Amino acid sequence: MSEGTYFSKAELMVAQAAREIADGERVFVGMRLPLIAFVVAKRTHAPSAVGLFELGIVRDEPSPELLYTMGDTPNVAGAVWCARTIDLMGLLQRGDIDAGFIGGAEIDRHGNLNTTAIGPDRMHPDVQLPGSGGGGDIASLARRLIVIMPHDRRRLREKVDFVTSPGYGNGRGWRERQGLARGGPSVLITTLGVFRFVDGEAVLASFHPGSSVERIRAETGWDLRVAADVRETEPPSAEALRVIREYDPHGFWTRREE
Amino acid sequence: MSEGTYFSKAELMVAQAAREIADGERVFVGMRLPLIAFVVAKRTHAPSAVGLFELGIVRDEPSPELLYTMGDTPNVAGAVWCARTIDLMGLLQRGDIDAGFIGGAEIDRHGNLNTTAIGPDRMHPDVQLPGSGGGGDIASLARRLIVIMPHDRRRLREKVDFVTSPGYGNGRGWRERQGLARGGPSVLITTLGVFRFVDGEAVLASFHPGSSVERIRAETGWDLRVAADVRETEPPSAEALRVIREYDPHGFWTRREE
Amino acid sequence: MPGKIFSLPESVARFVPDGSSVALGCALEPAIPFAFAHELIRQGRRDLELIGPISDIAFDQLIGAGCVRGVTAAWIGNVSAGLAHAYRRAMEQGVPRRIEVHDHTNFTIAQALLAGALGAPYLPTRTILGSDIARANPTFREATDPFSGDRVLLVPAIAPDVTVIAAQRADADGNTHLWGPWGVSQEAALAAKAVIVLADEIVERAVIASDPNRTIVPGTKVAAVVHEPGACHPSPLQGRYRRDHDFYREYHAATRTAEGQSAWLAEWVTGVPDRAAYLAKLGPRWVALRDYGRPAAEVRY
Amino acid sequence: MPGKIFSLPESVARFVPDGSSVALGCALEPAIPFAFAHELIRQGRRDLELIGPISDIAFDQLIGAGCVRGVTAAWIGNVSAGLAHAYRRAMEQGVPRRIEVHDHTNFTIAQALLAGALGAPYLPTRTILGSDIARANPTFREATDPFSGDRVLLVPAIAPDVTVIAAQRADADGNTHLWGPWGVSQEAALAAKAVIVLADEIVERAVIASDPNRTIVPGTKVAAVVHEPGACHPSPLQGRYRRDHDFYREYHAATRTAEGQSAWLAEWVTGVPDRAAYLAKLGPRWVALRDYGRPAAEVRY
Repeated sequence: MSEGTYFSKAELMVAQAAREIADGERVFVGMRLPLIAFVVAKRTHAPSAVGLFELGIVRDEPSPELLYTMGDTPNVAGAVWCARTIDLMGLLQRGDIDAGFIGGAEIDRHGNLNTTAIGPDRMHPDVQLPGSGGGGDIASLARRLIVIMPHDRRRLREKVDFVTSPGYGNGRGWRERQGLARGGPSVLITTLGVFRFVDGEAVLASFHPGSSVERIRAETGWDLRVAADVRETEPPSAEALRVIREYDPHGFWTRREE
Repeated sequence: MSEGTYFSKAELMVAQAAREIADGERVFVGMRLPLIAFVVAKRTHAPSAVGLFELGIVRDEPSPELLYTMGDTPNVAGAVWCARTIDLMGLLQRGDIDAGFIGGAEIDRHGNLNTTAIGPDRMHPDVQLPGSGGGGDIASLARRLIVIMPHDRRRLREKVDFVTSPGYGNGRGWRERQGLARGGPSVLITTLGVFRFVDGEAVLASFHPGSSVERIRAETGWDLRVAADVRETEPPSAEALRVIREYDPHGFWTRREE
Repeated sequence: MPGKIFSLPESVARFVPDGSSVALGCALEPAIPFAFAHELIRQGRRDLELIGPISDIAFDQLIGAGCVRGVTAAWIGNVSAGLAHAYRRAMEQGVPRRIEVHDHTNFTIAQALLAGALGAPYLPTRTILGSDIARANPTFREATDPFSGDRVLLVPAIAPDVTVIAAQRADADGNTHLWGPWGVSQEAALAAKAVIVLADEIVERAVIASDPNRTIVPGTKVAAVVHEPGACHPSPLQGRYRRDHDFYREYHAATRTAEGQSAWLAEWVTGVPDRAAYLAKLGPRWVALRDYGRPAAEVRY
Repeated sequence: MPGKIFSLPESVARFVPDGSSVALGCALEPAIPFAFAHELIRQGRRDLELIGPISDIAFDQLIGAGCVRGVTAAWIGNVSAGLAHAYRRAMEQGVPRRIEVHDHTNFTIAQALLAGALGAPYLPTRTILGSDIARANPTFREATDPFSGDRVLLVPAIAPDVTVIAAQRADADGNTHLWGPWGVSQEAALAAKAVIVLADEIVERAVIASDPNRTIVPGTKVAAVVHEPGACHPSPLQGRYRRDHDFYREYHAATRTAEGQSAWLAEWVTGVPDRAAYLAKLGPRWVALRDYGRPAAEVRY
């Protein structure tokens, strides 16, 4: 790719998320950016990854057209398994699923996510959010969790108002004490940078082109930890951008904010 | 039917069992005689009864040909639901099933059945029997239980060696104490007579043509209780015999002992 | 038995009194019986307890119309367009009324309905241990797995008064074929006291019986069969019609205010007498969504 | 991936070491993978733990051949012909060896496998409370339902090392279509560490993907796909061949004694190199069982 090729924040996030999927893995694929990340991974370095959709679909080839929801008819036609939600959730609870994607309205330094409600009283919220869907399950049960979120101080908070999807609770050992058998966030990809989780705590691993450690510190609601080898996030490859733009030609999901 | 029309013991038992099915009922149908009883009921007085087969089949019309097992291909073709065993067992546990049929190697006066093993030590049996199959479940969970068995002293015992399928335990109130939500045997149809259960105990209601209270007493391993209005079992109607012989033309199940 | 065939208004009038618990939208994003939700609104049902995993905008419409006392769900929003405004107004401002929420996840609600279908009192799970959902929903209990000593969450059974299933075809007895994702539809149907089927097509019993593995619920569980073509719009029905993505976006934009919500309901629900009129109002837009897809490979029984 | 296609002997050699726990016959009377049981016998497998609801005579043959250490089952017999002689000899006389039995019912084994498929530690049930099965099987526990205070039986999860599924068709990745009764097949497959599929026909992926609701197990759970036509005889496979009732009767008559059992195994199992030879030995009798049935009504995706 030539220097200076334009890409959107969403395209960068998708390309980064795609790198988190290894070949042959079984991945719980959400909608929007994670779905497109799965498409990119499949068509680049992970041709035998398998995508599982919580409503009850397994695909070894991405749907041929852009999806607005996982239940769109093109996602069903050509699937290899169309089943029940509980069949897929059973695989997840068994530990058969390598990775899952989720997003959230709020996240804290330990990777706990809130998608339920903003405010101190869940039953009388300041802002009512949609809720868990399968997010709480994926966060609890997948072998590892990939989180994708917009980055600002009101979203990356010292403490979230409600833990919909458990991360590492208050730190190392918490998941085991709760009875969560495995998992936890491995990476948080935001609009500004990439965090890895070390001992149950988010550590900034890279800042996106155009962003910086200082900007991220200013936009993060907790005392930022920064990796010794922090560096700029690798830009999307030309191949990844080609796949993204082929799959989402009008930029419905990947060029929204531009 | 003219007096003296010949019928086998099995035909009499089938006709009696068919009378136990009311129209519109949902019935867990076993194989052999109960299956044919279901066919007779459907084609005579219970046209809208529904038959459920524990391997995962629901039929509102009997299979067009004689079955040797419930999984025979003619029992699947033309079914209205072909599902999983647990779907059917779920209906049973919910209390959605009106009646179930089972047989057994041994039964006691409280309707407890043994189909597991003869002898004092189940792990070193004198005679190893096949086991419960779904019998224990039907006896535990159907709204009422219809039992069909050959009649002799070694089978109708004071106490069975092993309770595979719980009846009334040691009598009234036992099922409730165990946590069994409902059910229990309503009738025991043998090769010699018909018993009804009163307060959790078998009471002879009728003796088949050719049998007698005294013969039944001699062939029963417990102290026989006899209903005040004991009488001869009603013979099969001409219509029932016609259906039985149409469905089992070679008498594979209904004229075995002749 | 033609005794099970009802019109949509009759099925609501007869089987869904005020205060009923109603599961619908159980296939998640597809096959949502919007026609049924709209008829509940037209008949002015009150104090309903809604049960379903994500519901897309069907629950939002019922909440906005004031039909709902409580919701047992994993997610209430607009899948392709964002938050659910009527749900927000109800929770944040009590407009048009306060509702009681029992938070679930997709897995816990699936387990609750499966327990209901199995006649089991509860299912034990390891999901959402330590989360605030586990604490906020008072129907859950934490317990110790006696086999391993591990912590487990016990999810109690849910048995809806009525489960509504939209499907491609059913016979007059209610034996129903549904293809495409089942989500939690089968558990919800088997767990229910009564099932109402909205069939895109009513077929002879022989069609159903030619392929009994395709049956999602047998007639013996079904109280009413309604012939209601196009019942799921704007959600899709596999092999019949696609999802109307724009409709969700338009609903989102139109319902930002309570007044907008009322106007939307007046236009699309109370302002049309029935589903046929609704589809006619959609006009060529509806026709353009029809998609009969490709045939499944042959199977012989 | 042609990497998942194995011959029957390879599939046994590679995925079923001595001492494995093996679930088979999970559709109950139909679709029993007799070919697989016979190959286990030919390769002299020892100390197997068999898991299955009723097994018809497949478990009896494996027990008679001395392959079996233990059985977890609801019923072991000959469905249309009577008792299972080899099982009787093993339990009554320790011939050819003692086996350990864990008694189940069809419902409890279904629940144990469903718990395995769900990754749940156990399922609670009301069945067989007060029975001697509940007492004789030490893996069960009685407990109190904390919601109601009622007694419940806790059935712990079973996760077989290998589940063997016989089906009409699969693709080379192991995506498998099975129609006819599923029994406990799907739970057993999803609960297993590895699944081996015996497919009557290997098809292109597009055939499977044309009808994904027909899939009983996705390729991602499958370790080996074996192309083995006629694998289920004498049990039936819907739309392919009927049940050979006489064969069960003949087996029953031939195996009354240990010598008779050995002679039967020598004739029908160790005396034939593979399934093709077995079917050839059946000759016209096999041809007469073929039955392609009637087509299912069209479905479009």
